[in-house]
Amino acid sequence: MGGSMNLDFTEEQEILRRTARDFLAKEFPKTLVREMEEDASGFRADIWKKMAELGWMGLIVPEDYDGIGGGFIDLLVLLEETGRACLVAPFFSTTICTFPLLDAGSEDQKKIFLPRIAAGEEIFALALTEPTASYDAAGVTTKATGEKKGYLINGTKLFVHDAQAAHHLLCVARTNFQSPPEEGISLFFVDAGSQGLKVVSLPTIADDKQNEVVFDNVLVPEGNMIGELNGGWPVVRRLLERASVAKCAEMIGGADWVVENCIAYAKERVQFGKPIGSFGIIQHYLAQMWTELGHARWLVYYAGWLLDRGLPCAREAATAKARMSEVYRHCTRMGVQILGGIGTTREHDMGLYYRRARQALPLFGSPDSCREKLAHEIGL
Amino acid sequence: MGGSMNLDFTEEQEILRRTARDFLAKEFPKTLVREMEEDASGFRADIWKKMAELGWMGLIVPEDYDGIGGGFIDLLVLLEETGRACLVAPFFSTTICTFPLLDAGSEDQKKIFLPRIAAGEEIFALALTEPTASYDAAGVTTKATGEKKGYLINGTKLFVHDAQAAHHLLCVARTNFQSPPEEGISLFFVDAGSQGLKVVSLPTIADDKQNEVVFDNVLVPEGNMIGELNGGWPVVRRLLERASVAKCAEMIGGADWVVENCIAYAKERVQFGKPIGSFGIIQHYLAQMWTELGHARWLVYYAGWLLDRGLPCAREAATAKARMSEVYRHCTRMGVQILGGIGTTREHDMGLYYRRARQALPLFGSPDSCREKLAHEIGL
Amino acid sequence: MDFEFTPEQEEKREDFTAFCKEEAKRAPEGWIGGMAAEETDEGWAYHRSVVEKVAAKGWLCLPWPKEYGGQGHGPIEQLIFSEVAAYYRVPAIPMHFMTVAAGILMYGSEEQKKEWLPKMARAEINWAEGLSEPNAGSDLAALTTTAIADGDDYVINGQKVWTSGAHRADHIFILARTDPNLPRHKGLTFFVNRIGPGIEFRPLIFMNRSHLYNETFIDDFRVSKRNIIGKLNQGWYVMMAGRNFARANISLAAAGKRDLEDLIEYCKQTQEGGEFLAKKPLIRQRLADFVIDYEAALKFAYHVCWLQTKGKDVAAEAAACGYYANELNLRLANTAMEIMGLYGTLKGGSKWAPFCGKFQELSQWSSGFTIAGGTTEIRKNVIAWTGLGLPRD
Amino acid sequence: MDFEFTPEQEEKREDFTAFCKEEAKRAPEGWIGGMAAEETDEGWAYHRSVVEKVAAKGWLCLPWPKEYGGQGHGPIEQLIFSEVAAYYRVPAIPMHFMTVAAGILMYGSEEQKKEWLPKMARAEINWAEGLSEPNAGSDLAALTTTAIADGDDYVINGQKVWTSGAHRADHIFILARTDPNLPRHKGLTFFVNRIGPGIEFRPLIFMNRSHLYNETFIDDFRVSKRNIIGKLNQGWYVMMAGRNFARANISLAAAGKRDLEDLIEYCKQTQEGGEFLAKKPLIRQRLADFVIDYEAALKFAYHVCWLQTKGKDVAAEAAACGYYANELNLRLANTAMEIMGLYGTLKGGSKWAPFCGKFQELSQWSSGFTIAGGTTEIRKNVIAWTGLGLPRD
Repeated sequence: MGGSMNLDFTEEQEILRRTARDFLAKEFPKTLVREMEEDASGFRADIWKKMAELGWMGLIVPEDYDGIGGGFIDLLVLLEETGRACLVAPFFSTTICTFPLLDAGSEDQKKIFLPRIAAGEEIFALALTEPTASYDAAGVTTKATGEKKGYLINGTKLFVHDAQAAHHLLCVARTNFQSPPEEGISLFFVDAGSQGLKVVSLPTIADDKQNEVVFDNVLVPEGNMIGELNGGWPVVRRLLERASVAKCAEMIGGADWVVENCIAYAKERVQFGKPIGSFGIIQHYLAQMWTELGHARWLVYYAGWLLDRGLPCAREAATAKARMSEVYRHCTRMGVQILGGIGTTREHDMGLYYRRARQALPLFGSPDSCREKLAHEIGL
Repeated sequence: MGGSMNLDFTEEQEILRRTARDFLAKEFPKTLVREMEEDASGFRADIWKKMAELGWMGLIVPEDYDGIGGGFIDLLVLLEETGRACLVAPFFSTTICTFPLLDAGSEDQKKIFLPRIAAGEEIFALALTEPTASYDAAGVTTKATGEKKGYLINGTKLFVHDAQAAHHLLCVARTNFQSPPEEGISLFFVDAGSQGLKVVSLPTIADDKQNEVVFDNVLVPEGNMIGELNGGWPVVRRLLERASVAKCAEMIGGADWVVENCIAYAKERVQFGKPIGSFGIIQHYLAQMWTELGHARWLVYYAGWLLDRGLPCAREAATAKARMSEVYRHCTRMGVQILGGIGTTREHDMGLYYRRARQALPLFGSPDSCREKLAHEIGL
Repeated sequence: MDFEFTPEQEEKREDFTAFCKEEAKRAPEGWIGGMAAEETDEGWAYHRSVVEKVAAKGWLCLPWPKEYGGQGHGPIEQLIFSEVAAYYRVPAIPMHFMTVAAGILMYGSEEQKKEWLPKMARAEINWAEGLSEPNAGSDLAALTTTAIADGDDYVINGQKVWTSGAHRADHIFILARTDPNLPRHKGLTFFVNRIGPGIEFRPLIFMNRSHLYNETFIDDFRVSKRNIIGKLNQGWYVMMAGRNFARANISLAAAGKRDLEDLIEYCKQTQEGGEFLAKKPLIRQRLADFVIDYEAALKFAYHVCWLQTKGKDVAAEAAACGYYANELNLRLANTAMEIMGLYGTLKGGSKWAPFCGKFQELSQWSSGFTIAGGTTEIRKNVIAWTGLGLPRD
Repeated sequence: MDFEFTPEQEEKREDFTAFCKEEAKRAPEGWIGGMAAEETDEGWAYHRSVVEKVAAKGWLCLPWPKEYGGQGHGPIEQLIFSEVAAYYRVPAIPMHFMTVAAGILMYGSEEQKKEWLPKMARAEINWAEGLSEPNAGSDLAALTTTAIADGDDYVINGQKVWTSGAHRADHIFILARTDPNLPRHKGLTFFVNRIGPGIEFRPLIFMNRSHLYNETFIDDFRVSKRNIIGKLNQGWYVMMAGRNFARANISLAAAGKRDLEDLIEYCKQTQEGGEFLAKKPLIRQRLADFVIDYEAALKFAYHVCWLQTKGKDVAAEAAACGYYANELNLRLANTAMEIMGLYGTLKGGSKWAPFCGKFQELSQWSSGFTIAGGTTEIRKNVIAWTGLGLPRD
């Protein structure tokens, strides 16, 4: 078909970005971020509703299901803004759970859930990781056993974001222990009110509403399976690729905020009779942050473009996540250093980013595991 | 017995240092270093003779064998100065080959060789490493097979420093292939004029006179074995510990030169109307080099002190070599950067150190292998 | 050159170790070290109870002259005590103790030494620090808090910030401008006083929700002239005496070494994908590299202390010691979090959090320690100017 | 956003690739890339033979207007050509070509464009660079070489340094001071001329014994006023136009990527202790990290070029592109040496030297490339001032 190289965002994407930035500046100021960090629900219904009205939860939902029908790059644009704003909401969770529905959901399931997701009436949480703390199929030991009435799920999920606010959990469970793990996993949506389901919050450095979720003989009807029996892992793998690139977009947004605010601070803050931004050391710190972020950014956009096109992206997603995680961590570390004491306090916003950068690093693949995946992909 | 903490060098050591520095400044200026880099022999007989007269080759030889009877710290002091001067001579090679003679040589061997070494009449080269390029016993595949008249040695040694100038090679050979390698290795001194011995020079980044040495049915008399049959490896291991710490001392000397000369240059070189040493960036580069070197130095001295006392030092030698190698590499890299273009030329001395730092890094244990050894030593 | 301690020093180390091991057992759950002392009542009570015992043993002031309550030992003994206490995370030395003591010992009058030092030796004083201001951080000499003579007193007005531990303190030291017409460093004076009317604190909450720092508002706070340490307008040098001493603090490296040992233990006991972390080559390399770093930091601290015993000026070495260890501790905390993966970001309060979430707390604290008491950048400047003789511009 | 090239661009890439693959086969033994072209007669002959073919194909000047010998393509096509040639280590673009061409295209008169560009497009000129001086390196505007008007000529006197490739050159461009009374940047003029009487070169041997650089002594060298590019005293901007262009050079990253691929191949084929290097977790991590870095560097170069196609000022981006790739290449060379262990330090000329000793040569060359044409430090300054708007002091 042949392309036509263009490294700009579209006009529509720029509008999406401006709208999102304005909305978040108005509706989700940092005072509210701090408030929500202390709030166990992780969720503000009024703002959630407005986000739905803006079409955010429906952004990647096809128009046939009352969505916007946007692409993956559109999503990246939006996530840059939520990352920049430190949005506290089950938006990321719900969005990444939308992918399996799109990829593997039955027409019935799509008809039920997608319009409700788009309307902001359905919050989803991904119940994938376990005490094994890994994103491999082998790390999934929660089992779902077939019974007359459906499946009985038993096991403990850990690090489950937004389970406390979710209407449904997307549970990844082992349905066949004889086969290799990649061929014995199935997906279920589980009503959050199910009997036997226990949600215990896990406090984290980013106050990002993680939970331990215990499945104790939780019964789910057969119709709650998404995709084929034992065919769940390829769906999860694609979800993870997209989640890792999506997480990178949040990090870009955060890192942009950090670099911009450090530059502004360096121009204003006077020590030794000059703005600190006139000192060579500070200039070089900032030049390096800007350069590293500028480089990492294109790894993310490239991976996002591949996903947008539906092209294979395992290598590029690992590339982006490994690098962006480290760049964000470094940017926030230097961000605090440039600001000095004030940057270490809860009174300044820098700490919000410092903590989030450390939280984002292991999510959907640590830098080490991403590099190992990349090494594998290039035949090492 | 109880010590009495003292982190100074002794008066005698300070005299040794000053004498060595003066001697090398006079007798071994950088013009001669350059000349010797082009000289295939790696050896200037007149200067070698004066070094012997100063007692350098006899420094660690006991007084009973016409030596000075110095300790390991004395040797470190001297090696700092040879490292600072970029001395080209088979001094390091001969010195490290002296240790096995001291440790495991028979009284006859000591009587023959040690006085000659001390007098500068014997040059030794260590023929240990092979195309396996490792410092492990398993890396030794050269074999010595017992015959009526002695041992027949066959194999290829690689990276043999100063073989081109040596009177004798200290050859590490496998004498038992049934046992684990550590229990099947013996040491031989081999006359450099032996039939079947071929020495081919290997050009290196540091022009440091390495060679490939091929043993093709080289016959050595039985009396040339140093220590017990199959008991050679523990002797080599102790040699390697001392060699690695000794190499660190050379690196300290080189790094000291680099830092001092960069500071001096930064005070003199004017750009943008100021000495470049008044720019924050250059100040921080230098402060970091100075700090890193200041820290690494004490790892080396501590390891040297343990060796001086005859205490176990496997962990500390690995610690010192891993860190000092990297600090020297970094110091020379920044040294060139601070000097700018002139530092990259053969007209300036900085390049001598830049190249030597890269050469020293893998010798007697790369940083990676040293860290792995350390990990093993601390029970990981 | 001799790295071995004297038999007396070894004996002291054994005493210190036995004491600290015992005291460490009494630490509140999730105790992560001295920075937590001021935060909770429980932590503060623990701190005070330890300090009182330490004072009773005379270990707060090992190298002071006996006439001021000291033991007449050398700086090495003091260093050993700091090392052992920090290693066992026992909050054995009150905050700012070393800073104020150094200032008084070097610049105080005989009368002041007799007044303040014995009380400090008995751990009767909890100091708050009144140095930095909102517009005088790295550039401390820009401070604008004023002290104006009024009869036998000075009346102090201004605002301080980063007043660590103030909410637990009973005394404060304040650097204030007493002569605005002199060059910046030359017009400052060092005051000590009991906290009283005219001093108000407002909490300045750290990013991890801890309350260590405060803002301090000073409004007509009266201090007697007797409480000026050193001469009038000599305050900068009094302050630097203390700061230089504090910068050589071995406790940074000793505490970090203990944290590293915890991490090593974790790696030995934790499996990932069926293999112990400690057997993974990548992790072995990282841990070994940290072992090297802490070994270097501790050895260097002894080197600095050795130079001090010889009366050398160690401003540059102390700066190097401090920034190296602070940067190291920050790297350790971040690497530990990374090794622990998803578990690494959990905070205490969950049964799933390794070490009660210590390392993520440290990753936050340490980001402040490369700033507090002299940023890494300022310390490198000190090295460049003082140690290497590079021009100040 | 679309990362796919147009079908025409893809076709061009295929053409370039086919050509470069073929030319690469003719490289002298141990060829390590463009920096070796000037060193030996053999290398120079190879370089010239390639360049002539490239010129014949019109690929030296893809984006120039057709009237000056160009092809009327966009900067992207030019970038693709640079990338492919560098990746295959084919010395396809004469040294300083881009710099001079950019200066003439942006600042030359119509007459000058017609005089110089077609000759350059035909590869008839080998340039020497007359910019830096012994006391004007990073601070280029401090240069003291003078040009004084004399009839229709200027007479130039002074000394230049780092005159790369001068011993192979037939022409030189010189930045000289034409008005000592104007501010430093404002009194400089950019001259181009055939090398002739009054110019003498002295070799300045690189640390690895290569002869690339020279010192240049200029003694009453006469240049016609016609050979001033741009206006009198506008030379700084003419020079910067070229430098900025050169700084965005993708060839750094493309060449490094190829070197990385060689290293990867080495690790796949080399065993250590019975295990292939490529299977060792530590080495896998290092190689993967470099793969990421080169991917980022190449993508960023396209980003810079894309901005250029839109007419944006890319001084800061180009500086970032350049320092990032140069630092990366240096790290790669040092890491490669480290991975190769004892073999890594061997120079070419021994059968035992992997890649004819390429990586140790690169570790030396690269230490110069973080300096030449703008040090890493100057480039970061450019970013800070131009890109981030930070004050110049």
